[in-house]
Amino acid sequence: MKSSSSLTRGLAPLFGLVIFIALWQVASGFYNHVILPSPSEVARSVASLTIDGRLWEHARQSIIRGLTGFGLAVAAGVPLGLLIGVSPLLSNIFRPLVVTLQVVPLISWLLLAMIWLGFSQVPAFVVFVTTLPLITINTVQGVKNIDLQLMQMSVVFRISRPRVFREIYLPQVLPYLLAGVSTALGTTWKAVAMAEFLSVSQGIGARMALARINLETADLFAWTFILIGLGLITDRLLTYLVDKRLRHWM
Amino acid sequence: MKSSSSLTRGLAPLFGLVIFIALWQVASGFYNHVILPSPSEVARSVASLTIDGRLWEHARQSIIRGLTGFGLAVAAGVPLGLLIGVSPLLSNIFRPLVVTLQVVPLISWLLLAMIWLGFSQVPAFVVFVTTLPLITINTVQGVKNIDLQLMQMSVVFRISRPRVFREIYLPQVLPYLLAGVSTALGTTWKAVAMAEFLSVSQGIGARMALARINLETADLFAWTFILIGLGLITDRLLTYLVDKRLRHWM
Amino acid sequence: KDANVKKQAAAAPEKIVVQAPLAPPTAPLYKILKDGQVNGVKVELIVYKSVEEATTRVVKGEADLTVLPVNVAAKLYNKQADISLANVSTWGILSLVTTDKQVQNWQDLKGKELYVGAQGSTPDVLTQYFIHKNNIQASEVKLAYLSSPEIAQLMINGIVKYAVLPEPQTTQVLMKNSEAVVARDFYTDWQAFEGGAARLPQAGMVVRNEFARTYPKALSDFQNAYKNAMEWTVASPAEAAPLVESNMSMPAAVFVKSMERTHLTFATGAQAKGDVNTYLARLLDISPEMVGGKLPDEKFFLTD
Amino acid sequence: MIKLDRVGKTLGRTRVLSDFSLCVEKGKITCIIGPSGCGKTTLLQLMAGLEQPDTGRITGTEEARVSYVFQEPRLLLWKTVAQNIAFVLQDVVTPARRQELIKEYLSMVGLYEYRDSYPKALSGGMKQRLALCRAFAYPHDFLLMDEPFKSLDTPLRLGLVRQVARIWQANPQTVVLVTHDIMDALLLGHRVIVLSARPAAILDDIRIDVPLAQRNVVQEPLPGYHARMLAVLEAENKKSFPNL
Amino acid sequence: MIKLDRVGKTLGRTRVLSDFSLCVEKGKITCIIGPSGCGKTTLLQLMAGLEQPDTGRITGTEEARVSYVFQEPRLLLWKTVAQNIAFVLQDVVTPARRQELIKEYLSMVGLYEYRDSYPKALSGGMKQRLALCRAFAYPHDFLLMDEPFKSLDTPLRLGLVRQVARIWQANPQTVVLVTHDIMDALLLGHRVIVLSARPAAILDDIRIDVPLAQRNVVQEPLPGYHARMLAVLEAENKKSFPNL
Ligand SMILES: Nc1ncnc2c1ncn2[C@@H]1O[C@H](COP(=O)(O)OP(=O)(O)OP(=O)(O)O)[C@@H](O)[C@H]1O
Ligand SMILES: Nc1ncnc2c1ncn2[C@@H]1O[C@H](COP(=O)(O)OP(=O)(O)OP(=O)(O)O)[C@@H](O)[C@H]1O
Ligand SMILES: [Mg+2]
Ligand SMILES: [Mg+2]
Repeated sequence: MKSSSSLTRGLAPLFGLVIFIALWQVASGFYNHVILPSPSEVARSVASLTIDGRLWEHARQSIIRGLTGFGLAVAAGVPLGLLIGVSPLLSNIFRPLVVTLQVVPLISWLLLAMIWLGFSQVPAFVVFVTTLPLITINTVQGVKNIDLQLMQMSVVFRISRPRVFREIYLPQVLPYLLAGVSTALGTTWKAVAMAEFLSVSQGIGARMALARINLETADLFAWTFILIGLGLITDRLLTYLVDKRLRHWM
Repeated sequence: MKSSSSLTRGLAPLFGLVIFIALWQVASGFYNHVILPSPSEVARSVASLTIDGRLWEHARQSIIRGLTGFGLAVAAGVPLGLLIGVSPLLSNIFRPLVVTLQVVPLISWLLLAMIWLGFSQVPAFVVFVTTLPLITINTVQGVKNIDLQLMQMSVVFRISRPRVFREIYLPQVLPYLLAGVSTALGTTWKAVAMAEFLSVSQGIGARMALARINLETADLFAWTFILIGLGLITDRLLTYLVDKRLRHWM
Repeated sequence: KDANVKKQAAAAPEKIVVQAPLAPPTAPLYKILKDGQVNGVKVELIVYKSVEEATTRVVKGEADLTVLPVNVAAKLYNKQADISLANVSTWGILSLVTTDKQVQNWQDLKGKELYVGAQGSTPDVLTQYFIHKNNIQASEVKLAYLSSPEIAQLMINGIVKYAVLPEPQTTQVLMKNSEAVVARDFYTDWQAFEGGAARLPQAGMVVRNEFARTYPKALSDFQNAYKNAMEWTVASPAEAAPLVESNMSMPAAVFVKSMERTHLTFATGAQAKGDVNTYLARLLDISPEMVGGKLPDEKFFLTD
Repeated sequence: MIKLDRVGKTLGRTRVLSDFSLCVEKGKITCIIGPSGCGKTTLLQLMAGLEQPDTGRITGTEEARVSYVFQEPRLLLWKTVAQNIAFVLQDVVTPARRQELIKEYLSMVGLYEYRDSYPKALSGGMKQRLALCRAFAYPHDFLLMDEPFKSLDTPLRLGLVRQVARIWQANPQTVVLVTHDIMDALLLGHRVIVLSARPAAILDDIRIDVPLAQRNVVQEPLPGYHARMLAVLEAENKKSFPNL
Repeated sequence: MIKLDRVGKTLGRTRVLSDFSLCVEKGKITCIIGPSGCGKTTLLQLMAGLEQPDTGRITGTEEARVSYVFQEPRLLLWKTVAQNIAFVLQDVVTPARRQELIKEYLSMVGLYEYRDSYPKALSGGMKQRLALCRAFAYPHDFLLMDEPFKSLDTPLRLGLVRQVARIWQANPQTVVLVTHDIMDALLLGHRVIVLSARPAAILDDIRIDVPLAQRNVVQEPLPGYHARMLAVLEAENKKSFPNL
């Protein structure tokens, strides 16, 4: 299956893109450009953002905030997921916590986060609480599907607990974790934009808020496409790293 | 592990809850109740919402919207994930689409959803685009970890494609799917509240918006707890159903 | 003859669809709704939650009349929306609120952190205007942006000391934090800089031109009804309060109090023209995007 | 007739087959025996069409309906014993016939009373018998078996071997049987092919003309053949494991 | 001495052992042979402490360091051949000794040249040899083996059997060996226990006093014993499979 020629690989999404843009162009004819700007207006907006440096200035901040929150979520979510998966007692304590993180909407967090952490930390915090459950729950599910035969083997050969975690649990949880990381990474950019939208004056989300207030819909679309680009790049990067690291035994 | 007595199972989260409420009570002493209402104020608010029927009136709408979006996401996400997992060509076309759904923030959707769907559909739509990637990506990861030996077996015995999907793929994808469904279900309530917050006048999120404008923080907390309750109930329900249905072969 | 019949039938629309946010100028609309009809025509109210929700309906022609910030109306007009300004109702609902008794003037804000609702919105730009007019460098006051309800919450708890707030948040802050005072009223300060007669036109209603052309009678009936309802609301806020409490979930006491600082006066588009042009010209100086890049032309104002 | 013509096959970086040719006769049982890791499983996978040869050609497998006992049981853990058989029968026989076949073959391997159990409740040998049962129940022209009798005690093994012989006598099909047990090969093979270590080459090609029914089971079967095969295999083994 | 005292064990709804008693002698090789599904694996799991008896007691296993060849290879797919051995050695021997042991035992089972391959590139028999190698390399007082020689051709199997005998002679440990091959039992057992069908009962308990070194490999070993065991097993098998 891997052998499908790299030509069709490259062309397929391109083809979809062309159709999409054509449809969009047609649709934009029916509406005022405050509601639906045309592709060329958006392209012009992206270009001007890139040229005058605003793109990088704000994207940089969003990226830093996003990766901080995401990194912390992975660092906390994996051990938490392992613990919840292993111990029914801890599961009873922590699972409601995870669900809570997942269910409480942004606006409920906002005030508390601002008081506890201060303004500038809010986006990273929001990313953290949004992605932590994705990673944790996937890890839990991974642990639940650990091969019991290998666990027995480790017991017989008296492998220490930390090593069982590292060498038996983690590799088996990995495919699940990857699903979690993959969804979390996408969600990161959405969450950071949303949080910036509501709470700060720098970053992609903040610029989207400004564009919205000014009814500069083309700018809003431009920033949205920049987010999509960010999402696609990080998704590809992840896929690439995984393929490179894990090909030999999967 | 399943044998841990049902007494400790029940007590552990209760214990956590008591500690949490105590901490909260103490903390609420330090802040004005507009910022951090005390547990009793929130309890009173929940009680009054319940008694005068507003709780059920608005929760009902949120639940319907949430489950509609979630149901559609499962119905679309599972086949989509299977297709992406199976075919590298389709993966090239659809994966960017999934990432896009995942990365585009609420405010950008809002605009388009309002043009296409009208306001009342926005929450269900938002839930759909938010949860679809969670389900799809987990399904994709599940397909990637399908046992090739069983695939070979199906080829030899000439099992038809639809049956291979249903009887070989689905059961193996199931644990991954469950992780996706579990995260998606939690996210559903958050997304529906967020969308209602921004777009409609009925439902839990809309009431949160109102409570916020009127600085009724106790009400805001009350609705948040109602959401948490909703999240916990659906999470338990899912766990229960899964245990009941799948215990024998997992 | 045919055209005549059509015109006769068209004289009364089936209903009038009005869009408004959950804000003070909406209170009189609830009075109209309660009374039932405007000269035999049903009124349908859509409460919108975000400006783009409103603009979407305006552009798609799904609402006949829409309450909008005046600058947003101008912006839409400049972006080819087929609308005109029917009336202006809200004249200044912003105040500079502080819990710091030392701050009484704009000058006193130097070196402080001032919280303002959404970046790029009217409060933001007007604040920048006053800072500029008071000869303060932009760098001397640090502006922080957050939504008004959140600023109010933080202020009640003493975490935020200086803020620009609209009604009813100002009233809520004053009621819940005894330290808080109104340092500057935007309406008065505007008059101080723009001349005694100048008024600060913040929000009004736009009408769909198609609707105005087809049903001039219904429109003027509505304008009158709105004017009367507004005068009644201003004259007897205590009587209007229950309506507001049940429909807008705003506590009656807050509403009554906030009416003291809310300048609700009805003026038709034509009557408000001078004030609106001055206002938009100032905004244009500070931030051209706020009004759509240029001053709207004559046709923006609905002729009486 | 299945014909492998100068087949070459590399898995990963391992050259498993190189210029390998073999004709499998129609309606006969061909046994393949050879050192562990020499390429027997790879050979079956090629015949089943699960792998494609890198070089050379394989003919005669196009039309055939193949049944296969894999080296691992390859059961569906989410289906019961009976459902595992039903899974392969569903599209090829009527529901009534399916029930008959399930009952007949599950009884043959002694698993009928376990028909509603899930595979995780089976012992190693029971899983193996279930896999065997699935392959027999599935209607086929061509049967591939990779160590079908492993994990079974001697009398059961011999019993099943005799059963296979009987089934074949009733309906002579093309069978390829990979085994490590010389006895199995001698009891069932019309022809026994002894392979060398990797890359597999044919060391010995023994035709046994004694009818299956006449092969003696309790005593060592066909003493001359047995000694001959053992000698070939031992010599080959010495090369790889000089110290054992 | 490991002592099972009136042990009862139910798995799922299956009564596998009922009032089962057995003493395994220290420093001897005890072979267990019996019909498929009778409870041999369950017995080993109980001795290894992986399952607890429902009734009765098991003593003598508390202190022992156990090594176990499971019925399935149970390899870590994400580790290479050498790493799979290193995995169990890491905390018990020095790194230098670890390398020695890995080399020694991998060479013994003929996998040293595959030390950097991942398990998915091994054939069935090679996986089995790796599992065997892991159990041997791990320092132990007590070795449990569940069909360790399956999927191996006869000469290799006999070679490894001889190797086990040599290792035991150099360092006599307590060994319990479950096998389906009477030959294995006769070549290695100081005592052979023949079990009945489920629930397992001891049908025959044979002590073989011939020293391991003197047991003949190429010819059928110990003819008298072989016939005796085969007869017991066949009688037992007839009960479960009257038609075979
Ligand atoms: N998890 C389980 N749940 C229910 N029954 C089980 C389970 N595991 C094993 N059994 C049953 O216990 C019995 C003994 O199983 P065991 O694996 O000990 O047999 P065995 O003697 O090792 O057989 P074999 O030689 O085929 O490996 C079998 O009948 C099997 O069906
Ligand atoms: N996926 C793979 N990648 C690389 N090498 C492989 C792969 N599969 C098998 N091999 C190698 O191919 C050779 C032959 O394997 P095969 O499974 O055909 O052996 P076999 O004769 O069936 O052995 P056994 O009797 O032990 O099952 C082995 O040396 C093995 O290492
Ligand atoms: Mg093989
Ligand atoms: Mg067993």
